Amino acid sequence: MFVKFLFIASSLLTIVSALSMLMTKDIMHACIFLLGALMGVAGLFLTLGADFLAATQVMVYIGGVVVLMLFAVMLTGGNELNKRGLNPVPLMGNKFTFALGVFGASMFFIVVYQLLYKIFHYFHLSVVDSYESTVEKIGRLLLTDHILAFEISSVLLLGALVGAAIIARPKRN
Amino acid sequence: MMMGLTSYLLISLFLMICGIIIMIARKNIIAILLGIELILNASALNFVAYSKFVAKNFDGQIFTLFIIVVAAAEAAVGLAITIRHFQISESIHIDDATQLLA
Amino acid sequence: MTSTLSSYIQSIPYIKENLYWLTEMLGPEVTAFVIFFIGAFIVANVMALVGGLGTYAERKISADIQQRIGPNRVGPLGILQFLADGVKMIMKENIVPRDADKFLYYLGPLLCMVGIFAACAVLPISSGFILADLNVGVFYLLAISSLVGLGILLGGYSSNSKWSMLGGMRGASQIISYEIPVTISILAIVVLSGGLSFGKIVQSQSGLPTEWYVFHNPFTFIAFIVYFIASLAEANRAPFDLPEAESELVSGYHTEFTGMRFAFFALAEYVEVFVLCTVASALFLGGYNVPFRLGGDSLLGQVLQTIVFFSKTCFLYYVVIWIRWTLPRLRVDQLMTLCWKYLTPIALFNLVGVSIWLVIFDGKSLLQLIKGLF
Amino acid sequence: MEYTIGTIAPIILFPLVAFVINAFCGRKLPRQGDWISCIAIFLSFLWCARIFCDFYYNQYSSDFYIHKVFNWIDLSWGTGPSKASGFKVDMGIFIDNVAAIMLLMVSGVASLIHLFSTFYMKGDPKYGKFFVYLSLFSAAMLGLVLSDNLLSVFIFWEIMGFCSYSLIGFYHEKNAAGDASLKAFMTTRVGDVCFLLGILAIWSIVGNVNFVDIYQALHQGSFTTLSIFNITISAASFAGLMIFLGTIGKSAQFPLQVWLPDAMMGPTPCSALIHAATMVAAGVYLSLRMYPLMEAGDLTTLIAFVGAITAFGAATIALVQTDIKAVLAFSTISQLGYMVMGIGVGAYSASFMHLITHAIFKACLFLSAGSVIHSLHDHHTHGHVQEMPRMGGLKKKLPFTFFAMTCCTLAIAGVPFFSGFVSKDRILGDALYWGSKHGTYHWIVPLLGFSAAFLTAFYMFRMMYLTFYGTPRDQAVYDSCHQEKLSFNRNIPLLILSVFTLGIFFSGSLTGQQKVKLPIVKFEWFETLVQKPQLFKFSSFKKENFGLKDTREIKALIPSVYGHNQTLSEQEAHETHHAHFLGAIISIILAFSGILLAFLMYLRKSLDPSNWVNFFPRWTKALKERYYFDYLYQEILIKKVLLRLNYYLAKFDLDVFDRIAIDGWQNVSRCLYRAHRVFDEYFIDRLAVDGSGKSIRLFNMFLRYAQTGKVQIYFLIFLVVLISYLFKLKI
Repeated sequence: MFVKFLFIASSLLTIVSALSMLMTKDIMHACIFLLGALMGVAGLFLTLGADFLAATQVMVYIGGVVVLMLFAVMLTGGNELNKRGLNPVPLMGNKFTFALGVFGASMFFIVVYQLLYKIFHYFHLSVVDSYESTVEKIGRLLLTDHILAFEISSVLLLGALVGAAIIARPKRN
Repeated sequence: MMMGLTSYLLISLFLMICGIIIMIARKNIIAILLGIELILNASALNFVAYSKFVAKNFDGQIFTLFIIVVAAAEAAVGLAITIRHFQISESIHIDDATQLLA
Repeated sequence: MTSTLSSYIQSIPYIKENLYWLTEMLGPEVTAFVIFFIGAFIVANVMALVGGLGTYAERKISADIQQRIGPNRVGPLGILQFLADGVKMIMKENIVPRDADKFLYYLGPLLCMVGIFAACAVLPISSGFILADLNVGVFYLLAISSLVGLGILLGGYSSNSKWSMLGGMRGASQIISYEIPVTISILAIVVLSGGLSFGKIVQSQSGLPTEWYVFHNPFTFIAFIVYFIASLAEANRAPFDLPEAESELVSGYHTEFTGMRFAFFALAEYVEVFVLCTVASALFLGGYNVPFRLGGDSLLGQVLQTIVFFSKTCFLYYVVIWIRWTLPRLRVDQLMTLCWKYLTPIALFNLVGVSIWLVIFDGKSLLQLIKGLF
Repeated sequence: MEYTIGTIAPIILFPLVAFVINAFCGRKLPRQGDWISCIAIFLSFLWCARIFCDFYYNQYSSDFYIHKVFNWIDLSWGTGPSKASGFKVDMGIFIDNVAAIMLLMVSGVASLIHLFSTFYMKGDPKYGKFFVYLSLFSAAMLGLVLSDNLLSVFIFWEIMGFCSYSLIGFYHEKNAAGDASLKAFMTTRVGDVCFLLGILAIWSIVGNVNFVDIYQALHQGSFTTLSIFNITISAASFAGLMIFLGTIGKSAQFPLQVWLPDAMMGPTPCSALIHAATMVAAGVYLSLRMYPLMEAGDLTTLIAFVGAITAFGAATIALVQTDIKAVLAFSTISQLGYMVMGIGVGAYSASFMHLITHAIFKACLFLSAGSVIHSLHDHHTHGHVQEMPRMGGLKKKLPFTFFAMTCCTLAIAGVPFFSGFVSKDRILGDALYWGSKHGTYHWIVPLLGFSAAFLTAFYMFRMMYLTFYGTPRDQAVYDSCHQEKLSFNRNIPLLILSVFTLGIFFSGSLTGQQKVKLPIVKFEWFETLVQKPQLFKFSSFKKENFGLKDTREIKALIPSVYGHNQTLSEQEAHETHHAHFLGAIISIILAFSGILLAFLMYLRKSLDPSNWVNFFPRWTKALKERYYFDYLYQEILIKKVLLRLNYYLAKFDLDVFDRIAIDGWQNVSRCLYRAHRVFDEYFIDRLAVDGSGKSIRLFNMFLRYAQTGKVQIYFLIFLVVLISYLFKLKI
């Protein structure tokens, strides 16, 4: 019952947040709705028994990514005028761009739904109710089978850190 | 049945489509980055769901972990580039970012 | 997802009989839900009480340090002052600025409250009374408590005032910066104990100070110091209370908040200090372990454990208040220098040191090593 | 006590850490960081003492050992034995009784010498640097003793060689010191190359250079024959000879002894530590470790002769030396010759005991000599005085130094109740027995040994009388010497060391002998602990993984083979006893007669040494020139042979390689280049390079319109293309 409750709540949170993110005209609000969607995905991870992943998701996205996005929004001011004057399309899109988006997405949806159709009809799988700790197993796998990827990702993070710091450094006058 | 593979895949598909629409429709670079985050999360959810129901091992979770790592790195570098772009051309409109010259 | 509380409660004989008919009537899942609900209710209220008493303690201790009397009107020794303040807060008019971003203005204080009260779910109060002994307990606590920073940032942004804005930005940057030394110094303990769950970490220590992780080896001692300093900054406490520096920013991110919303911010701040002290005592100071395991796991033992745990935490809380009324505030650049140039490298070095210690000396503490030589 | 990395590794790590600290920030520390080195070596002495106690009062058996191994380099790709499936190197620690005793000796002597150095080197401009080298040396020496394989022995061996080189050339502003350091380095290099060859030979045979693995391979008879240039020789002989050549280089034995006297250019404490007590003894230690290999290769006779010749020859040279340190240097060579001779004649434990006793009394002698030199000052050259003709009558002024030096001189001369008598007498006894057993020309070895014993007593007492007795021969120098007072860092090391020159520490039982589990009552702890290695007992030795606790059970350890006497027949045992008895009497007589001769010559002056010099002028000149070895090496070997060879090789290089091969190749490539140029110009440049550029420009005219630079358009195109692919594939 807990799990079902959690599943319903988090899937609703995910869907509603994603939709609101699509609809809203305010970039700050979009960031907050992104937070909601990501929290929902974390909840879905929990229903799948991936507790470590859920915690990682919350930690990285709430503590890091979303705050970073908010900072970036505040640092970039958001005026729609630039050196060449006003851009004809507003920052958050207009009907034409949304139509293009819906067109692209619907093409994607058609193909992917065709792929998934078989799965929906042939696989009737549901959750097996056995939740165990995944921390130790994931830790063991990370340092044995996936050690190379683990090390490379650490290098990637270091590169991203240094690179971001260098790129975003203000101009010297 | 409600909590089967199907429902997870549908949620993930929904997230993916929202992400794609946002990526194409929005003209704000940061908003596009938000859309990319959604798409990455959709794929992460897919990985976890498949590894739970089909593969029954932890490889999907590990892969999701790497997705989260890559997403964090991507957000940091992407936002750094955005801020730099804003310093140079005083705009975060995606259509102003058409030239490779700094 | 273990159900420590539920299984423990079911083992107490008197409650067991009463639970029996409850289980029959409602079914096992609903019973567990009810028990958890009651537990969560108790914890949330106790935490709110602790937050209120925190304001009282702060005022009393500051008065003591400044040789004043402090609140002494409401109740004996003024102990009911916080209730009076709370009532005043509720009664106040709720003013929302005209140009505020309403949605975020309502959300900010809520995020603070939610973040910090969700963190209370994994606090190990005694061996039986822990709401959920998650396998990723420490990690969960760190993750969910970062909602507070977001709440502060949103609160600052949405009030549409430059003081609030500056305070919010300062708060968020400070919190995400200081999360790094906090996490790394906690990782040192996680490496030693080999688990992320609070229960495991606490049980791998014991009651006497010689078995605490602070005195396990030199590195953990440094880790404790780093954790304590960085957690002060994370909770926006003096000398790191830059987001609400009243000499520069009126009152920081909650300048435009009144009434219950302001109370939420204040409560979240006090409870967060308490939670961080709790974590310090659980990770470093032996947690709820009673010396010589007096009382065992019986009901008496639980009471003793709770007393021990709260006394350690309250001691740390006292130290925090003491520091606040002793040290002057830092500048912003000094704050960032302290974090990135001193605390983070020290914490990283510590983590490496602890790992090497673990490998070389097989996880033995310094005292054990010295004993083993003779 | 548990043996893990935490309880063994600090022995090396303490001095090593001290070295690192002193090397990088020694100058900023108070007193230039000497206290770090001293404390570090003392701590490692405590650790070593703890291990020694464990071995001495061993709880397991007399053959208890610690063998810890970790994987250093692993390039193997299969699961088979290492030889078949790739390259794999293990490093590790092997401690048995021999190593435990050696550890105690090395760390103890080193810590006392560190202490003495704080006195001797005081005020030196390079005071801190000296301790840097001392710490590095101590770490390397302890590491060598702890090593379980030849490769790591070689590594530490070379580090010690470097330290020796640096310390000999410590005063490199003097030309002589620089030359001496280079000479020492180059001479030992000859031995080291041979040692490396020996390691390679063993590696190719055993697939491993672990001591225990070598013993096991010897036991199984893996050493068959080697074929080099169609010459077939015994593998054990070749490997053993090469390793023994390493010993010859390091321990300054007969053909390569020339470097050690010159090494006395270094500061006296370093002479005491490196060139008397430990590093030169490391060569002997290596030979002891490799004793089964030497025995299997039938090298014992050669070793015995090399040792005997060195012992006698060096003793004769020492007769005419006037520099106090040179006398000690030649006596060191001579005593090392005894040890090598002991190995050759099969006196395993006696040879090792002589190593220990010699280290103690020779370190003490050098320190005393240092104390004497330090107190004598020449006003003209502003330097210290080392020549014995300018000393004399110092007994009153330096009473404590005199006491220590007397004890040590008695010990080295082989006077009963002192340690030198106990060990040297046993080597000589075994040599006598060996000579009598083999007969004919083998008698030369004990004969040389006994003559050297007589000479040793003579020249050591000559040194004592010239230095401390009589009247001062240079009054100015004598007056510059201050009255010695008992000081902590000058006299305490001397007195401690001189206590241990007493024989009872080595001959009899120490307290608690009953705790050593023996089937029969024996009263010689050294004999019990150190025995000639019996190969069959190594077959069950096991390696432990590093970092784990000892998992062996007590019962699993094999019981010891007590004493080699048990394997002898009654007849042989009787003869051995007889030979030892005879040897003891002869050496006592020889020692006292040597002392008497020195007494008559230099104290009573009833015999005039100049008569002897005049009587044998040619021999005296030969001795003063050290048997012309330096001349032989420098003038003949290097100038006549090697330089000429070098000249011809250079000529070959210039004429043959440069003229014919390189210039010829230039012509060939010039021709080829012409052909290539035509091809390059017409085909590559015109057709390929310019053509591709033009074609790309052609396509560009159309493709330019698809490049708007707008990311979202690209994304849409990407989606459409992706989807059209999926439709086409009909998944």
